[in-house]
Amino acid sequence: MEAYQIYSLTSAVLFAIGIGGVFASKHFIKKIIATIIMGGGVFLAFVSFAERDALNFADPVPHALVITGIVVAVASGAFALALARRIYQLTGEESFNNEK
Amino acid sequence: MTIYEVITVILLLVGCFFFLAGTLGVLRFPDLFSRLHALTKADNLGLGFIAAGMALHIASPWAAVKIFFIWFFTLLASSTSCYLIARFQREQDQPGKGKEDRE
Amino acid sequence: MDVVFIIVSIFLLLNIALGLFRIWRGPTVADRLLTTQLFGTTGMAVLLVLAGYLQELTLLNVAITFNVLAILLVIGLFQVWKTRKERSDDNI
Amino acid sequence: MSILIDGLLAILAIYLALQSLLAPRLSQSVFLFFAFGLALALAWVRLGAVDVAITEAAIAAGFLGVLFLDALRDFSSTISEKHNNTEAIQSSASRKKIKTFLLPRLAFGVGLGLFLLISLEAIWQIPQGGGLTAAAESMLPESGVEHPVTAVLLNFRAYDTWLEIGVILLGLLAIFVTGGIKIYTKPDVVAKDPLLRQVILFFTPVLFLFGAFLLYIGKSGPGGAFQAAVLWGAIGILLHLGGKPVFAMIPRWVGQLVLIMGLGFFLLMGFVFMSGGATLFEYPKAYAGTLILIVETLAAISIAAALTAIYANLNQMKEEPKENESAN
Repeated sequence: MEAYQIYSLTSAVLFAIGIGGVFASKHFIKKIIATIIMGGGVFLAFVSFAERDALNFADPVPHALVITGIVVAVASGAFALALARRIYQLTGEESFNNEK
Repeated sequence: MTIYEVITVILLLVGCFFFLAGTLGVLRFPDLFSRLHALTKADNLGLGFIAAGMALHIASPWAAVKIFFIWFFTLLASSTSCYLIARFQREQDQPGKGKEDRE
Repeated sequence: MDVVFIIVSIFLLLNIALGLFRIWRGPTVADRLLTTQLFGTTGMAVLLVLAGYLQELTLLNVAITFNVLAILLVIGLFQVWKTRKERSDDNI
Repeated sequence: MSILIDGLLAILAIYLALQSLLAPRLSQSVFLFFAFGLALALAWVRLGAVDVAITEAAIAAGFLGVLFLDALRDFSSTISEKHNNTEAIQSSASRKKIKTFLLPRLAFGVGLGLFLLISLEAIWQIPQGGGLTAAAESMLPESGVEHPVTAVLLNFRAYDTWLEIGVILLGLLAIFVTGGIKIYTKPDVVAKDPLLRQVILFFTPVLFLFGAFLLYIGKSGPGGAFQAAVLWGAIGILLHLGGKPVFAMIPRWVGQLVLIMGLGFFLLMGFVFMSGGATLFEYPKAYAGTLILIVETLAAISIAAALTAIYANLNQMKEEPKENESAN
């Protein structure tokens, strides 16, 4: 078993954990963390395939895409945090309470 | 195996010993302050030994400077956070007793 | 020689895994913080060992980045406690 | 033998991700999330993606970490999830309600398991395409830099990087809109502590120098604009926390100029060369290296300013409703 295979399997598991967390966890911050974990899974898949396709060096295009992706994840994560905190300030809610 | 490699291996093993000591301390010590003690002293010493071993192994002056700075910054950050954690805990413990086991 | 590096890095990773117990058990918030400190230091050591093992000096830059930014977390933490204390809500 | 490291690292990453979502308390899950970032960075080191590892280190250990810590100030400490559940169970006195409570949960679990299986299968079966390594390698001499990732980021796929700066700015604007544009007041919590003040004083030049080093080394090795930007942004955050809010001290138009500088110069340069007959973001080969360095520097300053502004804005958020209440 190659190293990249381990990591690509891990990436699928991480993505599943993230998607489960987005749906199952209630608190805003946990939902945000879950989306970031999901993103981490996707990036791991990209980088592991870059390692598979390596010649003299690992495939640079996925690496560049992943760096860009991390930046976008940061921007969206920061925005999500701002939204969550704003909702908490205005309503005192820490999660979506649809049941009530 | 040259003499340098032997020294590297010895330094790495000593470092590992201190890391193990630190982790055991964190797991087994009874209260927070002794755990802090175990962590911030033993682990940083272990990191120092490992850093010395790796600097010897890599054997490039520029890398050695970098490794020294890694160790130095870790010392700074961990001592600062140790101070903060200890002070936080002390301030919390002062007003009333029996707060330690709050879950 | 390589075997030594691999064993050492596995040992250090196992150390991190052991430290997770403390995050789980607590009992106080401070214990959990302290364990993240453990992760940081041990992770640094793993990075150093890997740098020697792979002969990849750029890994040292990764370690320095971690290190330099650790201070940001420390100060952020301090602010959290201060605000919490002002609100007399001492349980993070 | 070294496969053991990978296996252990993978298990650690999965475990940390799982625990950070299952942990009963907010602080726990945030700290476990930092540890997850560390594990991911180590995984990237193992996969040979040092650039990504530096970026992850800068993000997980630095920026996102500090944002999450800052968010911890707002939310109440004991996470209410467990609490809510027990309440829900208690309140649903009849069995029927519990059943309706369990059924979606079961369906969710099964669905998630299926999804996991499908994605594992899909990942396992991805065909070996060969990737773009050969193409990148053959074009590398024309890009003006020696490091392939930097070449892709700033030359071959420069529009990605350009839009990346745009996305950060967009995030900043969205945060402005969410929280209202504020004048940055002086937070003096950290500044009062003498030790922390010294630490800030010591680390500010270190951060600047190391950021500049990463920016310059990006030409020939792992490093580059974004990593440098996070480090420089950390300077802004430290100054902000140390009672010297950068954006409050400079004139407003200067701040705005700094924010759009990277985006603007990038685009301007693209258009200038386009008027000379090149495609968008195609540099003349002779100056490509220098131009890339200039673009990177300006982009790094812009991103750093944007990150500082994001943090400063989020850091102020708590204070606003109090003023509203007193005004009412």
